[in-house]
Amino acid sequence: MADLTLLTPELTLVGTGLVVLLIGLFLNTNAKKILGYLASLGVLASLVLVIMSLGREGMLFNDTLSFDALSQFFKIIFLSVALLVSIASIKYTEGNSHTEEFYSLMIFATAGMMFVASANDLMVLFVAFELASLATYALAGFEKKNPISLEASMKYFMIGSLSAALMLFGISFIYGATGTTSIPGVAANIDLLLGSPMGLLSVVLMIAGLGFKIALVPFHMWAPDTYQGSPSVVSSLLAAGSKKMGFVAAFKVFMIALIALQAEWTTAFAVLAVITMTLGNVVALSQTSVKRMLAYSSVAQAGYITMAFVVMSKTALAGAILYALSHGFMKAGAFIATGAVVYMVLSEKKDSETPDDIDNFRGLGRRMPVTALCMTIFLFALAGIPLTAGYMSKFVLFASTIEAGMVWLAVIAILNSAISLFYYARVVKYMYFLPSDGEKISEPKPYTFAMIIAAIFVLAIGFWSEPFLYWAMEAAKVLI
Amino acid sequence: MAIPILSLIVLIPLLFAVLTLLTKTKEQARVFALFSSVVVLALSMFTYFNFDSTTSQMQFQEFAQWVPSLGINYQLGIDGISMPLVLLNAIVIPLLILFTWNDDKKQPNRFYALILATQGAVIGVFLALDFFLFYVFWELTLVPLFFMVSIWGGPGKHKASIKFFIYTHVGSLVMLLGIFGLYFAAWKQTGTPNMGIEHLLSQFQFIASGVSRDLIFVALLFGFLVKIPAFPFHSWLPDAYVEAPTAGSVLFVLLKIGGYGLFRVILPILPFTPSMNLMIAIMAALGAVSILYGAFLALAQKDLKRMVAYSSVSHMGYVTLGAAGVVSLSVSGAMFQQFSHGLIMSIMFMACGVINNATGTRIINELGGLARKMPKLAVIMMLAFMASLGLPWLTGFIAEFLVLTFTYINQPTYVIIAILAIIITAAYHLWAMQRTMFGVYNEKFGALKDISASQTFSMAVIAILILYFGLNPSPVLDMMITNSEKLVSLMAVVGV
Amino acid sequence: MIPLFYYLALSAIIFSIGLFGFMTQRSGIRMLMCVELMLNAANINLVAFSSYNADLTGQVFALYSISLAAAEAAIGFAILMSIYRVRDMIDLDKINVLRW
Amino acid sequence: MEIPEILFNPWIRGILGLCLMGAIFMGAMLAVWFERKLSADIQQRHGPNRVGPHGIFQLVADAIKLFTKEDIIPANADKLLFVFAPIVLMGSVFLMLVAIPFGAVIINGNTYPIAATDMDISILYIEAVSAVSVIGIFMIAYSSNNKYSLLGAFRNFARMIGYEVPLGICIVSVAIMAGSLNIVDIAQAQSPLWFIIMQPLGFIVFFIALMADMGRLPFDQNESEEELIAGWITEYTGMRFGLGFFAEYIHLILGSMLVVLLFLGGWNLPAMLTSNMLLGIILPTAFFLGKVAIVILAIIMIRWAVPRFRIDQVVDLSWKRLLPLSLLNLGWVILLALLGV
Amino acid sequence: MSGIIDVSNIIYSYIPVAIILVVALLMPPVTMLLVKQLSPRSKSPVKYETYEAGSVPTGSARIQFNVEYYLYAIAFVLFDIEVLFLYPWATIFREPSITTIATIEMLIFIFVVLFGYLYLIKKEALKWQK
Repeated sequence: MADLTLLTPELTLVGTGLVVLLIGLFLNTNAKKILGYLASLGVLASLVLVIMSLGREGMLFNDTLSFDALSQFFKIIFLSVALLVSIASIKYTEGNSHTEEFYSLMIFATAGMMFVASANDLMVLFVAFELASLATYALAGFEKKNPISLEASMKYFMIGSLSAALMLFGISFIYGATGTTSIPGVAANIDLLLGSPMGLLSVVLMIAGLGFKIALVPFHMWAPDTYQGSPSVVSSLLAAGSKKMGFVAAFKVFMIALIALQAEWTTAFAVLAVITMTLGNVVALSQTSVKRMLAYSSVAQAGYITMAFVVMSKTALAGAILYALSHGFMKAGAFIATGAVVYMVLSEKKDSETPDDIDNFRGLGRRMPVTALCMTIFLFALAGIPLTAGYMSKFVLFASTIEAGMVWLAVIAILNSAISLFYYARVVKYMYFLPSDGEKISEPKPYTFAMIIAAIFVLAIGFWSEPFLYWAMEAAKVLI
Repeated sequence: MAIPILSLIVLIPLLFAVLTLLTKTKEQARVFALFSSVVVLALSMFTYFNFDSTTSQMQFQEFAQWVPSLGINYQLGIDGISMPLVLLNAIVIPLLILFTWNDDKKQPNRFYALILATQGAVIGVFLALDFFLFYVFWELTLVPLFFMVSIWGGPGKHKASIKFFIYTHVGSLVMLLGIFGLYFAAWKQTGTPNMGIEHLLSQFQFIASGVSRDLIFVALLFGFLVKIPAFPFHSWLPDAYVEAPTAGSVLFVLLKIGGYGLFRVILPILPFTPSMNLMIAIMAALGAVSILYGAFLALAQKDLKRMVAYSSVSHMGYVTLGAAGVVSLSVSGAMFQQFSHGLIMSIMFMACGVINNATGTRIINELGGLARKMPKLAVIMMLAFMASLGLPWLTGFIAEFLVLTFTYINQPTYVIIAILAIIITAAYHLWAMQRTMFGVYNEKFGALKDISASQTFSMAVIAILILYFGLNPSPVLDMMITNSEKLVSLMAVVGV
Repeated sequence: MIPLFYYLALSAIIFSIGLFGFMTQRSGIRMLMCVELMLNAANINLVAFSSYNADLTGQVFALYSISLAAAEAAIGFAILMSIYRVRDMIDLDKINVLRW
Repeated sequence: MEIPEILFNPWIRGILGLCLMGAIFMGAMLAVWFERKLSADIQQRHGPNRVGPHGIFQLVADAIKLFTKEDIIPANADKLLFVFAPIVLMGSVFLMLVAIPFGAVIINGNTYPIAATDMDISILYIEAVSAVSVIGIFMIAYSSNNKYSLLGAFRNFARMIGYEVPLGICIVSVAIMAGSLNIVDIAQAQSPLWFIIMQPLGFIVFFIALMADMGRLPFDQNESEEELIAGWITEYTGMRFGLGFFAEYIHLILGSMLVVLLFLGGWNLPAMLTSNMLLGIILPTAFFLGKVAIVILAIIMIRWAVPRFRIDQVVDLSWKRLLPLSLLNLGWVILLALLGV
Repeated sequence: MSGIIDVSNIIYSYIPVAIILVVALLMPPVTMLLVKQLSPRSKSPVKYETYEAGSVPTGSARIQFNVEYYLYAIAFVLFDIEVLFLYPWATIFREPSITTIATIEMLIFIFVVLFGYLYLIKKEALKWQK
């Protein structure tokens, strides 16, 4: 009998989701605030359980789920993001009669991501991937009366389902050639795939399918629309959580299952990485919507992480994994901060069409000091200013590129990160150095709380990187 | 070491920068800033008096593990190269704060916080003995200066700040590439990661591939040359210096990290670069051209501050040239030029600021006869001008003399080019001096008030220091010579 | 026995039709239908491979993917319905408040 | 005793299937006549009594009439769909028939069903192809371009999806008890004890759901003659109408067979009665058909005894009553199975 | 019934299906062909009008669905697929080696489905008139 206790974090989380949904059915709208606390508590409990299980390894359910350093690391990312989002959403969902749906969908999405992290079988991977995706489609369109939110959700859904179809088609070929869907099994039988034209086909399909989720450049067009249109807390979950899920899936598919076909896919990833980071950064320069800017920045960041597929050294993977963690905190925090601003703008002007416009950030340093400070930290971290999480992970990732002798790639990445500083700094300038006519306002506490937690972690990873780096290295060992 | 004194010197300004940010009024902010800078001054003086200038070893070392798996440590230390520069910063910053004591700046808390942050970051660069830490502080200098220019700057502040940012950021990123290269080469060599500057520099010679040694060297050199700035990479400097507020310009002047990098990083690895002679020639040429080119441009300027900025380019050429002299005294001359230049230019920019505030213009042709209305300013400014053009008994003379004389041993051609520039330098200094301070008073300015007491005090202290170190350079020059001898001895190993 | 190639050809054709439709159609419902076609093409593949590999995994996978497709369709319809309620149409070309 | 090898040839079995199809045709005709007569009796009138004894050839006359009526395709109709729709409907109904056994011969412990084919998953197959008929009905309604038709089709659609789920769950309960999805195995499994006794609740739910599935009154919201003219089939005339009408009756017969097969013991008789080869074929089959006839009778009587539901009542009944009940039945069956029954 | 499937058997059992399918597909066209030969023909525009119980037809017949239908459709699609999972389970349920674990797993599954059902009821998604 397998050790089912390994599954407790997931079970706790799913249980919380069900309980939240159930309780929510019997509460009236005013009392639904408690659901937010309940959900946050459940996510926290699950997070604690994962942290407690660090170092334990095992397989479950006929080896379809594997619990190792990699999966635990990514679960920590997902749960941390979920925790931040669920705390911040306490304010966002206040007075909304659909609170229980929001929280349960969010929790199910997180559970899906966690199962992706643990998947050791393409079938489980796909199902969990879809679980997370489906929940996030609905979350993106959570504001049912808001055409922009619906549009975001629609685009996300269309592209997401296309990517699922591509992925499934690719998996079907992998299965057909190797006769198994188990990830190590595929790796063991890879000779069968190598000798057939299906090999290349499946690689292409998998890159496209996962590329949509990760928002690599030719497949990225949904991301800005979706991140801009969705509620900020949801964008935060999408950019910080869902995208990392794409990465962990890609790690599993390419680094473990299809490693023997690397000749086919490294070049593709190299090209994609370069295009992605360049386009993301360049387009982000001209955005006036902060959420859209963050979306493009997150496209660019995906490009950085993708470099790990090109370099494929242990350091690079550790860097990418650490980057995933840092980016989780930075992006989640930045979106939550934007969410706080949007919340503020909407509470002042009900019918504002563009509540996340950069003009609304004018003088934020005076109007919402905590939000502005945290946002500054996140933005600087995203830009890779030293002593933040973003710098540390960029450092490891870029350094590994040079270690592998791919100076050109490092040069491009570094130049890109130089460009990126501009659009981040612009927001900071608006917040601190441009005057505003608004008064100082009391900041929404749950948002602030979530932001502060994220900021603390962003700084902690930057200052005290050793343990995080160690975990990332451990996780990378699973892959290589 | 009981008290981590170097850490305190670095961290106090940074900490106070945050505290200052939180203050509400101008009074609080300036008191906080002054307090912090005075403490730093006291600590630096303490360090200085306990400093052993007869050895080139690192002193007051501090060490703590940071990210062991990457070989990154928290490592600080001070030697003859960094001591004068730390001292320069510690002395000028409190004076700068005094100088701006009565200014009506918007958002004073941020203003003073940025000054302190710059101070902490710059001193951090000087003291860091770990490349990671070094780079962290190096990048950190960028942020406050960027904001300084883009908030309190002149009409062209946005363009200037962005230009400054792009240039130096690209420069430092290229430098980062070099650091990475060095780091991994050394990692492969020794089998353990280590980011220590001394460690990496000592490993440089063991890198097998000559091409990658060259590449690493060029990448590092590029980063420093941009920051100095040397001739083809200098164009950010005039814009940034001119558009910055007075305090910002002074901070730029104190930003001696580029030149520092030459001595700390470039010279120790220079002998082991395969194309060493070419590199030396490049550095010397760039230095000489900077001197000449800066001087020519300064001559052509109508704006007083812009003229001073170009003269700064010209002066920094001596640093590059001196470093390329690879003789112990030329190198010390270059180091001393950094120190001296910091003092002289601080006064010059303060004076420009005062004049601009008083008259509302900096166009040389519109000014004139200021000495009559502002005698105190005129006296101090004249001293600075004289020092700047290299009058004997003042600091500028010693530096330029050492550089030119001793570089001549190895690089006669370039020195001759540089000497040509001396005449031009003298010409534009005297010309500007005469037009602004003497000549016919422009009546449209009406009755001008002379500089205030705090301004007089701070400018006067710096002027006295210029005089003092001009007469008696040994307090700083000795330790510089000790260190440059060590640097040059490395070259002797290879047989230069 | 029908050669495997026929199944693969069939699924490739269906997949291509779906992909083509997805690219060219602008009605939300039709795009959704095209995605379903693509998913089903993959299912054909899975089942065909499953029987040729003499292994049941593919069929089980197909079963899962069918149910996922259903869930996806459900969510898609829900979103389309909401859009219809707000904007009275589901033509994706005209839903373009967001753009760069 | 050996069975000739030739009987296992799939082509031969296909022909057997065609024969069964013919039989069902006849049955459907009979059923129409039966219904007319019975309804007339219930309403105390004569019903068809001119053509043949007791009007038994009335349907032949009707068929001749339908054949000679003009074929009208409305100008507004979608011509292609209009022509193809009945094919889909008929196809669905006929394909159901393939998997339904009329009886079985047991020789040497092996069961040989009297059916066109013997598949492992016949019950699943039947459910699947019967669902296609919804599409046929919807095509008919949509192609006619008539509001009444479309309304009827919508209602049909809402009703069908409502009853498909409880129907499926009841079938699952039966499958658990029989341990197979093969309808022959299921029928055989009821050898001593009919499933109606083990799961009466399941039977009730299944019966109601099946009636709804077949569109029999009180569930003929797709037709609702009084409100929607003839509902989905309003625009169909002559033989085109005849095909749709006929499909409904075939559906009725097949549905009744399903009830018998799944709950009422199928063709099973005590073994001694079927020891003789000939008897072993004829008796069970006759027994089976007799039970089917009774079920049909019941369904027809219900039609004339109960008024039609409103559409909201229909969906409420399925989603809020039958679905939980069917789940309850499933739980009951699981319990029984765990107890080893 | 579990285990590896013998494909050839499956194909044999579907040959009759194919035969009947062909017949079923052919029957309506053949019938209509017959009708064409037998039936009279007289054109008149009124005959080809849409029939709306005698009154003059108005407007397009392609009316929009009432939105309730979609809700039911969504619910149906989900529940029907859930039932799909019950079938394979039902067939192996009787195999003694896995009965307990299969029951537990399926009960969890049904519990989750029930949960969704409860949710639908509570949200009044299954109410015809809202």
